[in-house]
Amino acid sequence: MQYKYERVKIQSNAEVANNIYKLVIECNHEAKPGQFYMLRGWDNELLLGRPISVHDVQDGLTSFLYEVRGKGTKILSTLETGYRIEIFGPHGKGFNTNVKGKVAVVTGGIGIAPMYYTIKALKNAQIDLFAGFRDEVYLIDDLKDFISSSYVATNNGRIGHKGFITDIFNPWEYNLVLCCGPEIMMEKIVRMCRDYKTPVYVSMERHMACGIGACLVCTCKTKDGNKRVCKDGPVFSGEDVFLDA
Amino acid sequence: MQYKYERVKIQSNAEVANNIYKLVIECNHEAKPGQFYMLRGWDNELLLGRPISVHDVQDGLTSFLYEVRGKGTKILSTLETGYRIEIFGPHGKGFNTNVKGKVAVVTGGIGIAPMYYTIKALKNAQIDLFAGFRDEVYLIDDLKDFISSSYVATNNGRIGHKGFITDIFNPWEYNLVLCCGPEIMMEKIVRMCRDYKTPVYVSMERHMACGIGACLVCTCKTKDGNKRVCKDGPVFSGEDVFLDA
Amino acid sequence: MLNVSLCGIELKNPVIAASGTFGFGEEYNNVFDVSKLGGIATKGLTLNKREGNDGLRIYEAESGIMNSVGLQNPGIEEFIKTELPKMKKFNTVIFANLGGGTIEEYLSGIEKLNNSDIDMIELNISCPNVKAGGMAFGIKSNIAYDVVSRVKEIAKKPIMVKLSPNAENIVDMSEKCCKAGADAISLVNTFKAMAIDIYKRKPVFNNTFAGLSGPAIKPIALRMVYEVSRAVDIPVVGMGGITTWQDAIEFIMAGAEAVQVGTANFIKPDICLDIIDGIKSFMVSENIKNLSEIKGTIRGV
Amino acid sequence: MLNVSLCGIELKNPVIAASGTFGFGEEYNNVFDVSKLGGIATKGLTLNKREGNDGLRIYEAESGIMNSVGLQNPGIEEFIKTELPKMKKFNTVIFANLGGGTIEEYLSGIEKLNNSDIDMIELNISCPNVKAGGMAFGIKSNIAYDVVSRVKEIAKKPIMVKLSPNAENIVDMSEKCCKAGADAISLVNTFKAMAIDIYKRKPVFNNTFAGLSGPAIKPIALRMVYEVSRAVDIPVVGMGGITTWQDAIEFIMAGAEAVQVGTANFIKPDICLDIIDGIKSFMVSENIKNLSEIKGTIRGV
Ligand SMILES: Cc1cc2nc3c(=O)[nH]c(=O)nc-3n(C[C@H](O)[C@H](O)[C@H](O)COP(=O)(O)OP(=O)(O)OC[C@H]3O[C@@H](n4cnc5c(N)ncnc54)[C@H](O)[C@@H]3O)c2cc1C
Ligand SMILES: Cc1cc2nc3c(=O)[nH]c(=O)nc-3n(C[C@H](O)[C@H](O)[C@H](O)COP(=O)(O)OP(=O)(O)OC[C@H]3O[C@@H](n4cnc5c(N)ncnc54)[C@H](O)[C@@H]3O)c2cc1C
Ligand SMILES: Cc1cc2nc3c(=O)[nH]c(=O)nc-3n(C[C@H](O)[C@H](O)[C@H](O)COP(=O)(O)O)c2cc1C
Ligand SMILES: Cc1cc2nc3c(=O)[nH]c(=O)nc-3n(C[C@H](O)[C@H](O)[C@H](O)COP(=O)(O)O)c2cc1C
Ligand code: FES
Ligand code: FES
Repeated sequence: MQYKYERVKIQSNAEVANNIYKLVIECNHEAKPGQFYMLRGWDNELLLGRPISVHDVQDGLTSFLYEVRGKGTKILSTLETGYRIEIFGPHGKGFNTNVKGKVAVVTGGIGIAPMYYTIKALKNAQIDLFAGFRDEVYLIDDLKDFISSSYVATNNGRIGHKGFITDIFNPWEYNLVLCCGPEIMMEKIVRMCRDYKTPVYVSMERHMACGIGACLVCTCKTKDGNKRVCKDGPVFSGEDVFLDA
Repeated sequence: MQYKYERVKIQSNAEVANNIYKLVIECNHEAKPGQFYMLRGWDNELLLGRPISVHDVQDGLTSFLYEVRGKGTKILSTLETGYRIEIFGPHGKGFNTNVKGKVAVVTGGIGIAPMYYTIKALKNAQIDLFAGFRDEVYLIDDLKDFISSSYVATNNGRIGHKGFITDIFNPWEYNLVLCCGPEIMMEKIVRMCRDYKTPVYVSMERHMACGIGACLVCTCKTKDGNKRVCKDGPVFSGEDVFLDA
Repeated sequence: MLNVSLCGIELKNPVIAASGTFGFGEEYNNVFDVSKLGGIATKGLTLNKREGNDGLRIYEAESGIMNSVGLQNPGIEEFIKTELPKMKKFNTVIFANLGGGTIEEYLSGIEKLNNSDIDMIELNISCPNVKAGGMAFGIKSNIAYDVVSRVKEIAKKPIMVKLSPNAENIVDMSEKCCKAGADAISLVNTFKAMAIDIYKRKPVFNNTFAGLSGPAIKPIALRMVYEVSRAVDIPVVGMGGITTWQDAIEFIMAGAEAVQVGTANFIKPDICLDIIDGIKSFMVSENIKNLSEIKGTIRGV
Repeated sequence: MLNVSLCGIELKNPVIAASGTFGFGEEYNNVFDVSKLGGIATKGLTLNKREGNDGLRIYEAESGIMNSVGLQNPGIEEFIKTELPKMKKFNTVIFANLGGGTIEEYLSGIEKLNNSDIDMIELNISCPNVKAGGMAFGIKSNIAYDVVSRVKEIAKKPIMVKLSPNAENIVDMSEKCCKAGADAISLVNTFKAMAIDIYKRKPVFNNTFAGLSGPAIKPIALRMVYEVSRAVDIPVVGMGGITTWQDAIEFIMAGAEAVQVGTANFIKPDICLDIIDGIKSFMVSENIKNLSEIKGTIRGV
C-alpha cells in the first residue's frame, strides 16, 4: 500500500514565529521533498484533512511548518505533545533534487515550508534562496549551512528589501528555479524566467478532499490539460501552468 | 438575569466508579438540590448542551456526578483540570428539602447523583436511602453521615439484595419519598406509595434543547397537562406524572 | 446603522429570534435583555390549544437537530390574553407565527390576531410536524396561493409567509405567494427528515418524520433564500442554520432583508447578541453605513 | 452473510463506493484492497470527455462539503479503453455512472456501455453541476420518465436510476422511473446549495451553486430512501452522508438493499472497510443471518 493512513504521536508543536508553527510527529516514512500529507487533528469538528508539505524528515521524525489560517490550522496549533493525530500520505510528486549547477529557491511567506527539506536534498547544487515575507522573517537562519546566499524581502521593509521578492530576483544566473508561494508571485517568477529560458518548477496549492487523485477537486489547468495537484503535482513546470495552460 | 451562561474552570474530573465520573467546577451560584445545569465541553462537535444535576455545592465549587452514556458524556469524561467548559443554569425547580419526619430517598443507578446534595440539605429529616445499582455500588459510603440507614440492591447481587430496589422498599414507614432513577422504577415506587398515601416526588428526565422552558421539547404529561421538565420540573409529584396524567 | 425596515415596520437590527425556539421571549429575557433583538417570532400558534406530539421531541444529528414538537401552544386567544401583554413589555417587533390545518382555521386565527397588538403575522404554511393536511399548504404552490389569497382578503396586519424547504419548487412557491398578496416571505422552515433507532428497529420519532434544522441545512437554506430573493420583489427574511454573524451576512448578501436565528439559541442562549455585534463590527470594518448597501448584492451566474 | 443481490448481480457486501468520490478505484487501491468492497460506482461518465468546472471545486460546510467538479471525466470510450481494464482486475461489482445533458447523449452512452464489461449502469439524471439542461431530468418526474424509458429500450445492462434530492417530488419521481422500467433506484445525489464569500461579496463557486454532501444531509437522505423504498418494488440503493456502520444499518432498515459511501471516504480513506466490519459485528451481535431480515423492516406512521 503506497499511501498510509495512520495515527501518530506528536513529538512537539510550537510557535516558531508569529502565527507560524512547527509540528513534529513520530513517523518514519521516506517522504520526498515537495510531497505532502493530509493532516487531521480532529474527529467530526471538520470533515476534510488539511494538506501540509513535509518540512523535514530526520531520525524517524517528520516535521511540518504551517501558518494558522483558518479552522483546521487553528485546531492543529492547539495540539500538544503526546496527542495523536491522523496523517495520510506522503502524497504527490515532489521536487526533483537530483540536479547540479546553480539553483534558485524562491519563496513567498509560508511557501518556504517545503523548501527546508528540499534544499537539504539538493546536495549537488549551489543554492541561492530568495525569500519574501509579509513582516516577520523565519527559517532563514536554519538554512544558512545549506545555501550560498540568501536574499530577503519584506513587504514593510522590516528586514531586507522593502517590497516583493520578485523585485530583487535575477533569473539569468540560474540553471534551475524552484518556487513556492502565492500564485501571483509564482506567475511573475515564471514570466521572468521565460525571458531567459530558465526552467522553473512551482508547487501549486488547491483545496483538496481525497488527496490521492480520485475526486478531481484539486484540478489545475496545464499545457497538457487538467492535472490533479494532489497526485500529478503539487510540483509542476511553471510554464506549463502559468504560460501555456 | 436569573440563568447564567458562563465559561468556568474544571477543578477536577475523575472516574469514581466504573464509567461514573465526578466533575468539579469553579462556580459559586446558589443552586438548589435537584436543580441542573446544561453543560457543554465542546465547540461544534455537538450542538446541544447536556443536562446534568447538581451533585454538590461547597466552597465556591459545584460538582456533578455523571455516567458516560453517549457522545456528550464521553467528551466530558476526557476533559482535564484547568480546561474551561460552558455551564448554563441552574435550571428547574428542585426538591423541597424543608421537611421533617421520616424521608425515604430511592434511587436507581446514576439517579443517585442529585441525592447527595439533596440529602445534605434535608437537615431536619430522618433519612433512609434505598439505592439500586446494576453492578458496582458507589456514593453510599460518602452519604453515611447524613442518613439513618441505607439499603442497597444490585441486579447481580454483587452487593446487598440481588434484584431491584423496589423489592426491598417499604413505603408505609415514610412521611415523604424522593425518587430518581429509571421511569419504570419510579412508576413502581409511586404505585407502591399510593397504596399507603405516602407522598412521592420524582425527578424526570427528558431530552432538552433550551433548558429554560422556551422550546417545548422536554414535555412531560401530568395531571395538569403538559409540563416542561426543564422549567416546571424536573421534580414533580409522582402521582401527577405516573398515575393521573 | 443596523436598523432595517420590513413592510413599513422598523426593526432596530436585522436579527429576529425564530419561531418555536424562543417561546414568547419571556424565558430568554431571564438570560439577556431580549429588547435588544430586532424582533421575536412567537411559538407557532393555532386557533385552538394544542398539546403537540407524543414521544421523543428532539434528537441530535450531525450539526443539526431534529424536532417533533407538533405545534404545542396555548391557542391564539390564550396567547393574546396571557402572553402578548408580557411580550409587549419588550421593546422589539412581534411576529405572531400562525399555523393551521385548514384554510378556515387560518382565517379564524387571522381574525383574532387582527385586533391584537402584534406587529406582523408570520403565516406558517409549512409545519412538517402536523399531520392533518397542514403539510400540503407548504408543498404545492397553488394550494399555498389559495391560503394566502384568502388570508390577505381579511388580514389587517402585514402577512409574511413562511415557506417550507420541502416545497416542490421553492421559487414558484414564492412567486405564487407574492401574487396572492403576501407582504413578505420568510424561509426556510425545517427539512423533513428521519432517524432510526437500529436496536429498537423503529423510527426515533413517533411520527416517523421530524424537522431538521441547524448548521447542517445552512448551505441549502442560503441557496433557497438567494433564489427566492431574486424571484420576488417583496422583502425576504432568511433563516436556516444561522449561527454566526458571518452566516447572517451571507443571508443578507443573498438577498435577505433580515434574518432569523433558531437552533443556534440552543448552542448559546445569547448568541443573537453575538450575531448583532458581529454584524456591526463587520459593517464598521467594511465601511458599510446601511445594510441595504450589501443586501442582495450577490449576483451569480 | 453480508452478500446482497441487486438485479441478479451478487455483491459480496452491501457497501459500494459512491460515484465521483472514488475515481475508478485505482487510487484507493493504493490505500486498501478495493476488492473488499461490494461495488464501485465510477466517476460520472459522459459521452465526450469533459474538463469540468472552473474555479474552486470544493468548500467545507458544517458536517458537509460542497463540490462543483462538473463531471470532469475522460469520456466513455476512453473509460472503456483505459480505465475499465484496470477496474476489472478488482474483484468487485462495477457500476458505470452515466451522466448527460440530452437524451441523445444518454442513448449514445448506453450503446457504448452495452458492449463493455461493466456490471450495471447507474443513470445519473441528477447532476447539479452541469448547466446545459441536465438539471431538469432530475427535477421533473415526467422528463425523467422520458429519459429512462428511452434508455431502457436499448439498454443491455441493468439500469439503476440515481435520483436527485432536488426532485420536486421524490416519491413520484421514483414511481415514474419504476414505471419507465428502471431496474433499481439509487438516491440521493447532492443537494443544490450555496456559499458566499462575504469579503469578496461573491459566491464561493464560479457556478454560484454547488452540491452538498456528507453527514449534514443524512437525516434528509434517510427520509427520502425510506419514502422511496415504500413506494417502489425495485431495489433501492441508499446514500447521503453515510459515515458509520450505524448509518448504513439505518439506511438498510429504511429499505435500502445496499448503500453507497461518498464523502466519508475523504474523512478516512478506508472507512468503507470499517463500515463493512461494523455491519458484520452488528449482525453477529443481533443474530441476523442475512440483511434481508432487517431490510425495510421499519414501518412508521
Ligand atoms: C500541496 C499543499 C501543501 C501545502 N503545504 C503547506 C505548508 O507546508 N504549510 C502551510 O502552512 N500551508 C500549506 N498548505 C496550505 C494549507 O493546506 C492551508 O493553509 C490549510 O489547508 C488551511 O486550512 P484551514 O482549515 O486553516 O483554513 P480554512 O480556510 O478554514 O480551510 C477551509 C478549507 O479550505 C482549504 N484550504 C484553505 N486554504 C487552502 C490553501 N491555501 N491550499 C489548500 N487548501 C486550502 C482547507 O484545506 C479546507 O478544506 C499547503 C497546501 C497544499 C495544497
Ligand atoms: C434534569 C436532568 C438531570 C440529569 N442529571 C444527570 C446526572 O446528574 N448525571 C447523569 O449521569 N445524567 C444525568 N442526566 C441524564 C443526562 O442528561 C444524559 O445521560 C446525557 O444527556 C446523555 O448525553 P450523551 O451525549 O452522553 O448521550 P447521547 O445518547 O449521545 O445523547 C444524545 C442526546 O440525547 C440526550 N439524552 C440522552 N439521554 C438522555 C437522558 N437520559 N436524559 C436527557 N437527555 C438525554 C442528550 O442530552 C443529547 O441531546 C440528567 C438528565 C436530566 C434531564
Ligand atoms: C424546536 C423547534 C420548534 C420549532 N417550532 C416552529 C414553529 O412552531 N413554527 C415555525 O414556523 N417554525 C418552527 N420551527 C422552525 C424554526 O423557526 C426555523 O424555521 C428552523 O428551525 C430553521 O432555522 P434554524 O436552523 O436557525 O433553527 C421550530 C424549530 C425548532 C428547532
Ligand atoms: C467530489 C464529489 C464528486 C461527485 N461526483 C459525482 C458524479 O460524478 N456522479 C454522481 O452520480 N454523483 C457524484 N457525486 C455524488 C455522490 O456520488 C453522492 O451521491 C453524494 O455525495 C451523497 O453521498 P455522500 O454524502 O456519501 O457523499 C459526487 C460527490 C462528491 C462529493
Ligand atoms: S484531492 Fe482528490 S483528486 Fe486531488
Ligand atoms: S428544554 Fe426547552 S422547554 Fe425544556
